Amino acid sequence: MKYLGIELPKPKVAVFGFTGCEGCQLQLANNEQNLKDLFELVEVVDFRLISSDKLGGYDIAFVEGSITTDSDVEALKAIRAQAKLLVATGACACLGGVNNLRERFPLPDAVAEVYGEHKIESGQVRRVADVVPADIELPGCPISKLEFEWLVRQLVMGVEPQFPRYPVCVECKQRINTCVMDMGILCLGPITRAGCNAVCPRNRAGCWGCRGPSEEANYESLVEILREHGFSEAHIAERVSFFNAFSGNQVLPVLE
Amino acid sequence: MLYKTITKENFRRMIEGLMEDNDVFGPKWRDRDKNGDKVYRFLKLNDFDELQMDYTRTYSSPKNFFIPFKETLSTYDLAETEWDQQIRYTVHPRVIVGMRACDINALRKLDEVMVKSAFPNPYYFARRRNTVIIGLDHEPLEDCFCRSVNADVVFKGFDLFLTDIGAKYFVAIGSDTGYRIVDRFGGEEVSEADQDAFKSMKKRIESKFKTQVDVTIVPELMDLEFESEVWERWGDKCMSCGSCAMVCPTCYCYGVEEDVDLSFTHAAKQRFLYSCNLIDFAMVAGDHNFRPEPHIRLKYRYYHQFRGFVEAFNQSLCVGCNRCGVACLAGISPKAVIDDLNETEQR
Amino acid sequence: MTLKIPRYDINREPFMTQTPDFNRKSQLLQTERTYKARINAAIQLTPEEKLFQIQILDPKERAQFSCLPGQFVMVELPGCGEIAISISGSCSNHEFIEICIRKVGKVTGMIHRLEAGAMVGIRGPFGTHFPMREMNGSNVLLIAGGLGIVPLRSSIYWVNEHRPDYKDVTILYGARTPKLLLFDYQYEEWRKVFNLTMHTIVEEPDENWTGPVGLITQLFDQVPIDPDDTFAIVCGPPVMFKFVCDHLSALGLPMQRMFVSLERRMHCGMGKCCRCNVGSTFTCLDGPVFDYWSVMNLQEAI
Amino acid sequence: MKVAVNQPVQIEVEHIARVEGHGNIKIRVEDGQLIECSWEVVETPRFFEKMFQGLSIEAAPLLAARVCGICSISHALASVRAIERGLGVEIPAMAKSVRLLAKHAETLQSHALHLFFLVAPDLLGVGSVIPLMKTHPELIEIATRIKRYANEASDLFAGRTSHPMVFKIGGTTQRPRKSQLLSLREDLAETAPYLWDALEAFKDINLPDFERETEYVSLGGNGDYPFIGGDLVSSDGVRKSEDEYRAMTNEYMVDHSTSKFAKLSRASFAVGALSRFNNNFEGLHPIAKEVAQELGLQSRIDNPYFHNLAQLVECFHVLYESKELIDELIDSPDYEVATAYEIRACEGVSAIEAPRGILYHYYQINKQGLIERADCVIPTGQNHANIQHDLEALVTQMTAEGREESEISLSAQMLVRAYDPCISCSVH
Repeated sequence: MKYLGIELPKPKVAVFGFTGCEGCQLQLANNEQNLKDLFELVEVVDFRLISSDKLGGYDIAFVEGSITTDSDVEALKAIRAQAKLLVATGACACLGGVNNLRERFPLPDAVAEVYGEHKIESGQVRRVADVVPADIELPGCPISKLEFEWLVRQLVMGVEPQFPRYPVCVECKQRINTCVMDMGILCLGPITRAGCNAVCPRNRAGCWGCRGPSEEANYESLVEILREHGFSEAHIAERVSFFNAFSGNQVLPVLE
Repeated sequence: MLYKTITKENFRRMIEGLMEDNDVFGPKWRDRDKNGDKVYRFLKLNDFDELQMDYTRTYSSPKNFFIPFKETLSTYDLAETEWDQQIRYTVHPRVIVGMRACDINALRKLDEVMVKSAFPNPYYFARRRNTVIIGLDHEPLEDCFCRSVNADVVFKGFDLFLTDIGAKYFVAIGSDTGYRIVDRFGGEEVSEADQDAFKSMKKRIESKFKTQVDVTIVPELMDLEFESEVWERWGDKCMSCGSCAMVCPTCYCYGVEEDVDLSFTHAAKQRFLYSCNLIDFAMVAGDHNFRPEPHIRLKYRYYHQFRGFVEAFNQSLCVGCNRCGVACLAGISPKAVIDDLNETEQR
Repeated sequence: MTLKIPRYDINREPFMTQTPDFNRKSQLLQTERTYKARINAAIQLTPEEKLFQIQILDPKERAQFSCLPGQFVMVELPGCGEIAISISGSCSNHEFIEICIRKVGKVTGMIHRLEAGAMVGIRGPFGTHFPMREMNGSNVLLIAGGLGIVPLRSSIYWVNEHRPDYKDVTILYGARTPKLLLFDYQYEEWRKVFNLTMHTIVEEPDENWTGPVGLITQLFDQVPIDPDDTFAIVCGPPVMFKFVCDHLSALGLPMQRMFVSLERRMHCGMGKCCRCNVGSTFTCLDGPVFDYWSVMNLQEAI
Repeated sequence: MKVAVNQPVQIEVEHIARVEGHGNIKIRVEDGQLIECSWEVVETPRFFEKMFQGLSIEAAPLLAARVCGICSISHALASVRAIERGLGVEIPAMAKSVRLLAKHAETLQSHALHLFFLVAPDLLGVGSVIPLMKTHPELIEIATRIKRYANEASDLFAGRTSHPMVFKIGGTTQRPRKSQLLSLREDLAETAPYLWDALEAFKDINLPDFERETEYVSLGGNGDYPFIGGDLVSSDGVRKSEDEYRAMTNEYMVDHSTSKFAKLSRASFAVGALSRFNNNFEGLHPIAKEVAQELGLQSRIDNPYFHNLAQLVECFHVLYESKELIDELIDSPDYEVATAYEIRACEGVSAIEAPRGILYHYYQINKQGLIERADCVIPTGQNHANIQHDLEALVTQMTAEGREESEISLSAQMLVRAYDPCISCSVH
């Protein structure tokens, strides 16, 4: 395809799912009215959720889910070796996501809780980047289809994608929402990366931080504010731990 | 200025009459906050009874009717090497009822930038010319400080401006359109009693201001206290979330972005309101950031509001509505910051 | 009883149908209308810098376009973005515009992929210019560091085209390495045909470099400066022009006779987006060319 | 096509495509004898039941949604409703309507995804929907329109298409605005004809001729077609209350699966569209009944491939019932969207008809409002045993008919797909 005289290559794309709900992969197949254009732009060579065809030889790999088992690790390494560009797709791949809630307990306890004596292979919950380098992290739980399409355009144009650096509040205010904190609802909007169009606060639910932290997020200030609003330590801890979006900072409480 | 009065029944007929053929917007209540108080927003009216003439303030200003948060500047049909550019300035007439003096003054400040200075903005101009503004006086709220920045009274920039004098509204007429509207819907001549009622209402409003912000030497302080620890103190609280600028009736900083559709046959250039508090506001290609720290960005926001705009137009950009103070979770309000600045200077 | 408010259609105003002329800043006009321009030549200067000769397609628009040294244009690739780029060629050339683009971000990267024959959109010119006419009858010092030669080049053309108006004209140009000295193929012409004095200096010489090594201020030893009858134009990174201007100041050159070109992020070029705003100053309207005194008074200029 | 000789058959499908999650099929036939036939579930578990522990009830529906990307609305509803039943909260009528509308939107979008994107390629002999965009644009147009409406309805009633955030304990976070409902109703009216076109497209398809009588489990209708709560019934005559769900599922572990299996009156049972259809035929919307007739479906069908057609019938049911619900909502003066509740120690169960069948969430809640114990029984988990038994019967039948290996493989895969399995969800 040619764009204003610039030849655009048609990259080969593969989609892989690891430990997760496949909701992000579903988003890729969503927004059907644009699928035709999407498939003109990229050649899908491996996408098990919607296709039996496995052609291999891909340039870009979208990887969804957390990495939990040894076989996951091996498979991911093989994907990394093949892909010129690896996109960690969604909160599970980028952050560990809700899977990380399991890490509060020893693995054998989790196995025993669900399967009793039965033997089950599993391991530590890892982000994609914990195992292999990820070139791009496409955030969200689930990812936004519009953002995915935007990303594809950037990749086809060969441009390094610039995700919003600012927090959700900007988009929330642009939609003229009433601040949910004023309605007594805990919200992580001020420290979470924008790009979701503030879909949760728009629906009068607080932000849970699924897109990870905004750049240079001011944790100290938010924690102070949340306490002043009367939210308990446990409540704050649960919220910031939910998607494992803010691990590694020294300020936020963490769910025990 | 011409003045008339209109009875409340006729006012109802007026709004209902305008709703027949035009889009009419006004304050409606949208949510309740945790104290049970109503939260208002300017929304399209489907029914006169939705209009809340006794509203306190809207959470966000009506600025977005004139500068939308996102606006398409132009669209393109792309061919392999060529393109065709389309630009549209079409705005359908609409009426906004219930704008406060501060919000109308805010528009007048925006007029200075968008209409009267270099490169008038046709998008804004088209919106401004096609919007009928029916303003409404009110008793100041606890934190209104419009009086301190001379934005509590308004003489221009509206079509009609109403003051509640009991059974009637006292109406200042600011335009030919405004005149026609009042005339059509039963405007009456002002009587002696109406005048008295109007004067006492104005006095009453004047006496109710509780918040004052001393901005006398703030333009100078912005330079003198440029390195002051005041900025760091407030900057440490600031979450650089841009809420203040979004709800502000005058903040107009923006960014431009272009994007193509998936078929690479259509493109659009869009403008979206930005905030000088956001981390990459002053970032240039190659990721150099002229304003890397929150307190520096916060300072420049005040610098523009209380110094830069004063230099350029002899008035501050701030109209004293304190929406930014309400929206800021960290409690950064112009009152708090400027008081701090004044006190620091005295020490 | 109803009242339908008539629509006020600004499109029908006469000024909306005229060919956009960005020099007439006070006219309401189609501020987003771009001149469609074809790339006549795309010349790779260095791996990072490319010089584009572009021609506005519509003859009427082309005739309308007039600029002065130091001004900039907004260059657009529809669907990709728009960037502010200073004019680098001769302002008396009404056939084509020369712009030099360094590959740093999304838009510049894409524009670098354009070949001769491709098109870009142009709005402008915008901004203030170097006061070339005020310098008539004086010595002129043109000082550039690195990419600063790009806006300066249009002043060099101007001086040549109005050579009798000026006394001694000296170019001082420094870059990090010899390879990064832009337009080196023109230096001979500038010296011999344009009758200018030119000195170059690099920080990191290569094996072929025979000229001086060091920072640009070192070149001042080779140039006699008459502080009472000299104007200076200084283009380069802030740290460089600060050094140079302070040096010239020390020599007695008044700050109001030194001109610098500031670089800021710009989204509109028209004093609206505030991205280049510092207090009451807009780099796009009040600049990019400022005298050094104004820069000194600008919080955060450097 | 019949082949006289008994050729050995060896089929190994690793990670069967066009289903949600990871599952393998292994079939080995030698000398006409079925040596091996297994449906393996190899999805990596996430241990959701453990993840719930220690979370607040406020967080539970949000976590529950993450069990599954496709039927997240069902999971969130099951979760929030289980908590509400435990706490004894009665939600306002408005919230009930909004939830059912969200539920219907999910059913429609999930069924449309399955029928057009996952099943249609089999029927048209291609590997995926991608080539169909060129060869059968009209089919894609139908799918696109139906899914677009379903997505928009999800956005309005659930907040978004996956992982809803509007279902809060006591009701919903907000009521849809009248203008939104009006525009959705218009959208629905424009979408309906496309659904009828879909009926035309599926009317004449040939599904494999295979029957195996089994037990069908679903929510029990009392003259209606229930999706949210009610008694649990089976076609073998079992009837139990929601609270007795364990007696209805009897989960057990098998070796080659990370998902649990389930059984009731016999070795296996089926849940999903076909079970609902078989058990609650009388409760279908009149238009859906009409459609069933046009497809030649009666109230009891034992061909598992007919899950697909039952889904199509359900698309009509949910679309037309949605229309009525939207009409009611538009005229409803009701603004109450949520009931206040008090936290106390309790246990709660909820059964929901997810697109793929009956889904149970159970929670034990302590007096601080934290989850102590959770249990989720997923429809696909209940279907696994039935899929296994169907596969065995299918392969035996096809071997006896002397079918070729490729044919058996495709039929086996189509059989698994007919159940529209949500494998990662069944493992959770």
